[in-house]
Amino acid sequence: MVNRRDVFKVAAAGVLGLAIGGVGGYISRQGEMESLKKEVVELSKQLGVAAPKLEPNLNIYNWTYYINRNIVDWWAKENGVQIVYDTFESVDEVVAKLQTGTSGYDLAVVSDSPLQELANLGVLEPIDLKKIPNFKYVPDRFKNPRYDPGNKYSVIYSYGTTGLGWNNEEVSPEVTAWADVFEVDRHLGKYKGKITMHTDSVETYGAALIYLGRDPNSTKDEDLREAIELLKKQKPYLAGYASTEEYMAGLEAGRFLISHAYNGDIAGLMYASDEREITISKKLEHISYTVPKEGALAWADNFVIPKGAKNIEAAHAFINFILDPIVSAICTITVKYPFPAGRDYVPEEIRSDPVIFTPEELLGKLYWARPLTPEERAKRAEYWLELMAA
Amino acid sequence: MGLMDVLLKYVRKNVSVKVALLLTPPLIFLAVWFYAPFLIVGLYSFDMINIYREITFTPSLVHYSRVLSWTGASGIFLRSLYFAGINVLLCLLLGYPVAYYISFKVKKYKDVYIILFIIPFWVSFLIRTYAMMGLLDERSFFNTILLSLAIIDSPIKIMYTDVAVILVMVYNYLVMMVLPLYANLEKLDKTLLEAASTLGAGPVRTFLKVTLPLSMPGIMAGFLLVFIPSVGEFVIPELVGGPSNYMVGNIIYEIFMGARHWWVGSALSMLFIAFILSLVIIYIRGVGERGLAI
Amino acid sequence: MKVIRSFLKIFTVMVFLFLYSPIIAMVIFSFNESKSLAVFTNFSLKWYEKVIANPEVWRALYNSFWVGAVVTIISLILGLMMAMAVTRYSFTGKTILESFILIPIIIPEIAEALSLMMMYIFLNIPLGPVTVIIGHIAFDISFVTVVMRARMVGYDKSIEEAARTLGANELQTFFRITLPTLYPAILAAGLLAFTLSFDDLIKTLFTTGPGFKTLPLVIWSYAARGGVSPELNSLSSFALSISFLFAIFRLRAERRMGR
Amino acid sequence: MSEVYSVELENVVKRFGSVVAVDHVNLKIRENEFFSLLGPSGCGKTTTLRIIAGLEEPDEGIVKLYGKDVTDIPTYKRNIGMVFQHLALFPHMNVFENIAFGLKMRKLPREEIKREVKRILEIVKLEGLENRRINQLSGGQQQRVALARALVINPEVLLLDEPLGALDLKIRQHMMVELKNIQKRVKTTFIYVTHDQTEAMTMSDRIAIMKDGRIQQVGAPLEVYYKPSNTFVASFIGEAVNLIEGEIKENGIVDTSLGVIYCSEQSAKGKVAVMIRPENVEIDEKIDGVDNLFKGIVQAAIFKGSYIEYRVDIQGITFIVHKHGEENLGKIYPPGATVEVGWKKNSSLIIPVQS
Repeated sequence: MVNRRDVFKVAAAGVLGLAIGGVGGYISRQGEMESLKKEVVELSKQLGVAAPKLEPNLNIYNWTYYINRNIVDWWAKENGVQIVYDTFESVDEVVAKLQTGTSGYDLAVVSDSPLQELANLGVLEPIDLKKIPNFKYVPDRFKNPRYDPGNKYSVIYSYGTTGLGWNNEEVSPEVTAWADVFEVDRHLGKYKGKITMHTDSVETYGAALIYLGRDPNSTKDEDLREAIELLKKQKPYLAGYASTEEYMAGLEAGRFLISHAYNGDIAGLMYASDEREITISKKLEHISYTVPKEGALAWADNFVIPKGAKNIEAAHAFINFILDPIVSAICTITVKYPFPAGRDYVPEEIRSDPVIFTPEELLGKLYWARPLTPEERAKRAEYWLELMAA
Repeated sequence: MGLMDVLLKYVRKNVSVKVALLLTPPLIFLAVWFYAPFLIVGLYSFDMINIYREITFTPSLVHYSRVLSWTGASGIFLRSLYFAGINVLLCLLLGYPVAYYISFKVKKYKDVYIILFIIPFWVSFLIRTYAMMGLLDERSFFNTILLSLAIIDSPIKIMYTDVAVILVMVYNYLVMMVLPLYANLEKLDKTLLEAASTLGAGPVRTFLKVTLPLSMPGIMAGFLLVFIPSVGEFVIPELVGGPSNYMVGNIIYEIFMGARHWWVGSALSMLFIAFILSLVIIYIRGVGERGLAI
Repeated sequence: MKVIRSFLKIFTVMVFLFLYSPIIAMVIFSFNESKSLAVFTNFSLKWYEKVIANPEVWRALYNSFWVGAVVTIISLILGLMMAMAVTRYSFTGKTILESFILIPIIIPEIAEALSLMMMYIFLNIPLGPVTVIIGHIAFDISFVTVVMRARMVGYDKSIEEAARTLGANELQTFFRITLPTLYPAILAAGLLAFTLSFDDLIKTLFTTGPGFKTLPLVIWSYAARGGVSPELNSLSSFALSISFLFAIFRLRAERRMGR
Repeated sequence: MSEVYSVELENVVKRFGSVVAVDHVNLKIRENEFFSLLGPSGCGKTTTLRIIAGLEEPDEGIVKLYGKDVTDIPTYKRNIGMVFQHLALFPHMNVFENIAFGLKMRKLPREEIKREVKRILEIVKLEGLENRRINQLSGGQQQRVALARALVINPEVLLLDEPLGALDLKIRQHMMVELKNIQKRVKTTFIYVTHDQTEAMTMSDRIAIMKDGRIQQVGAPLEVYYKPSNTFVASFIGEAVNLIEGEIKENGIVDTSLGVIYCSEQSAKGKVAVMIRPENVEIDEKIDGVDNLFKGIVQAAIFKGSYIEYRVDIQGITFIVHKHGEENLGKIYPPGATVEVGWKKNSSLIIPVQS
């Protein structure tokens, strides 16, 4: 499956990457890496020669803390590419920029439903899979996805779920369902002022609609009305609507006890995550993550090449690089979100942690967000703002 | 006489040509990069641009009627007015005594007082806001001190509340109230006050009957300078408020960037601008053109 | 009377305290060794070292400076033309024109920034430093015009005529007489234009392109993302010292102008 | 060859909107003449001056400098100097730089500029002030700088637009003498605009009196004083004047509402006015040896320093009489006193009524 050369190549990336960033955060597997180091240094020289000539620049737009930056720096240096690496904190930001068709980015990471929206607007460049030989390492489950048949515009980046992260020392009984955060006589009342819902309305709508047994993508007035009434009743008991940065800090400090969160963020708390340091051993034992039993929204992030990209060759080369199993593995153990191509190369405890690698049988049962029309989004926004104003 | 001379002579002779030459470049710039964008907003708001950014000639008022019939929007709109109103009031309550004190009671080093007052406003708006976030944070030393002095028994949560938004607004806009007030009080003929007291008015009566009415222009200028920008505030509620403390600026942003419904967003934007402009027009009608000479 | 006076004095002191304490606290805690925002443990420059070692900060600072400089020069030229037209000549539609100049100052910046962004998108203009600069100029012109107009009232046009009687042509008159005598107005307007551009967040946020960040954008992304942190304390204190340098420069310049 | 004129205006017209500021003005100003344009404010004198300078372009007519048509030549190419009403000194330059400006524009070598500035500073008596800033100078000193700046370029014509208006009386009187002296030294045509007849009378070789954009009279000071060409000039020049309208009865005899007035002989017809300067009128209880004699009642007697001004009511007309002479000051006719007022016939001048 994976040849030796690839392994060395990637290990080189990892080791050199660590050398750039310092090895302070590297905790386990140190021996393995050390032993490879000598050969790796040799090989890395060849790598530089062997690499095809790429355009001098690459502008990347990705979520914050969502890759191993050392590896990116190393690749850039190795290929003589100047990388501009910009980050965003919400879907809105990336879609707003990409829908212009003149964003100036050569590569971006976009979730499944906005991806369809962008593809429909015609602001994405087609992906040439021939230029991404490492695509073969992507498990079949993540090829030819429902939201992008034939991988015309996208290649899988990472995936996960939006559920509940919670403090298992303070909260009891354990969190199992949306009902826990929507019903006052359960955790909602008990932990008043210590619970947060997600700032992204798609996620919070989804949670409310799933709890109500409705389609989480519904845009029917009666569904939205009911969801908003539910959320309005919930609101006085909440600490607020929190974004990644807020709930991660709040859960860690104990200010929040239950937060509506992405699995990878919670995994990042459990193991600690960074964008330069690799850590594997557990850090916070008292944080747990649950996919509520009623079901939850699942999502997949994908590489896309925006329209107007000037450095398409380099973009493909970069995708290919990240899809290298060991690079994917390094990214996975860095940010604690799963990179499918690297599954076989991550340490066992991470591979088998359901918080990071959502079990496949579970993924099949979850809900996926559907792309909405502007009309539908506006309708949802109107109800949502009513909640905000309440 | 060369062509250049003829041209120069023509320009020299015609004032209108001179004016045109001076005005054309800045006006073209403003027209293209300030007014034309609002034309596009207008087109969107009347549903005259479709999703593929093509202009269609079928104007419609659907987006306006949608915004106007939308209770969520009107709620947030009212909240913005309320926040801005409270902000003006607090700025006046905090600012008037300060301006009055410096203008009337300080004899020496008035300039020093005023410069001391202005120094915090030299710091950029964003940093000032951030500095306030440091105080409002639950983890701040401010809370610690209050806790250790047993004034409170649990940390005050101000961050991400209406109070935080208003406090930070007052912090940022106070200068806009104090400076026009101070300028006004300084110009006020102080012999009038002496005249009032010779006529038997006590300090309170003098203040209410003479000083206050005479300082109305300053108050009005301060009102405009504080109210207008604070209604349209976006950064402060975004940083120190949560979604529950949204103001108009934030819902415009939300509709544009979140719902990506440029049509409704444009209608909202146009209505908001119309509101602000009518406010200014009413102000000018009431106070006169001088009111804008800042 | 005494009571009123001491009440006012205490009140004023309290207001000054309100104004200064957040900034002073921010600066103090930027030197705190621990990450705590509540207790000052030990004096340390480590957060500053972090900020100074961050190339993003330096690049942003550099960007802010050159954008500010370009914006200032262009807005000064355009604003000066406008101010000269309205202060020197009377023409039909002048009142309307003057209100058109004021509108960019009045309209909420978020509405203005979004509209400009929409236009860039509508016309397929790629976002980047140029679009940021255009956006800044679009509102700076108005501020420059207003400041210049205020300072040009009472400007004695006859000194230009004097220059012409002495043999200076239009260009010589402009560069040797008009510009130098307007120097205080130009300085005041220029400093305002630069400050507005240097501090601008909203317009920049919506009109910037890949990798192009100004200092406020960096501060904003940290503040919006993580709230209060010692790194941001030191970055803000660092930015604050730059603002102060400007302000002092400005004050000295105005002092010198103020006869 | 005819006489050389430094400035000629031929049928010059300038309109500002519907207002005619300069109305068909013809002027011939001689070389090295001190020429004044005198008139009330708004009479068009400043506009006329600005047309000569080229700061305003005439709508009609021709401007000539030393016989050369300069109507289409811009200001900076006409070799003229101008002193402005508010002086218009360059505030950002010191005395030397102000004066040297015109020389620099003429691209003179640095040494020559220095020499020229020094020379002119001597003439205006400002030696040693080269490095002073403008706001460090007194009003009179600023005046001299403005003059020096305009003179240093050796202009063909020096134009002065009410330059003394801002000065107080003492300095003004002093500057008047000074100006005249300077003019004699530099030997240049001075064209001086003023509304102050004293200034015009004191300094000028000739005066043009303007009203409503038209030239009313051009002449030497004595000429315009004693031989005004119309009632406007008569009443504008001098402290006060008695003008009595009437009709020519026969040569030298005018029938007025006071009765017949005998005048110096002059051929005119129809409606005229008779001008009598107040200082040429005698006032006493009894007067002999005059051609015109009227009885009147003193309305007011105003002590004016060197003379007494009487206002005498003669048949409902107020007649002004100036009585000079120390010996008379002791004897003042109080209001209500009946007096005789009289003058010789060559003191009453027939002038046409101004239309």
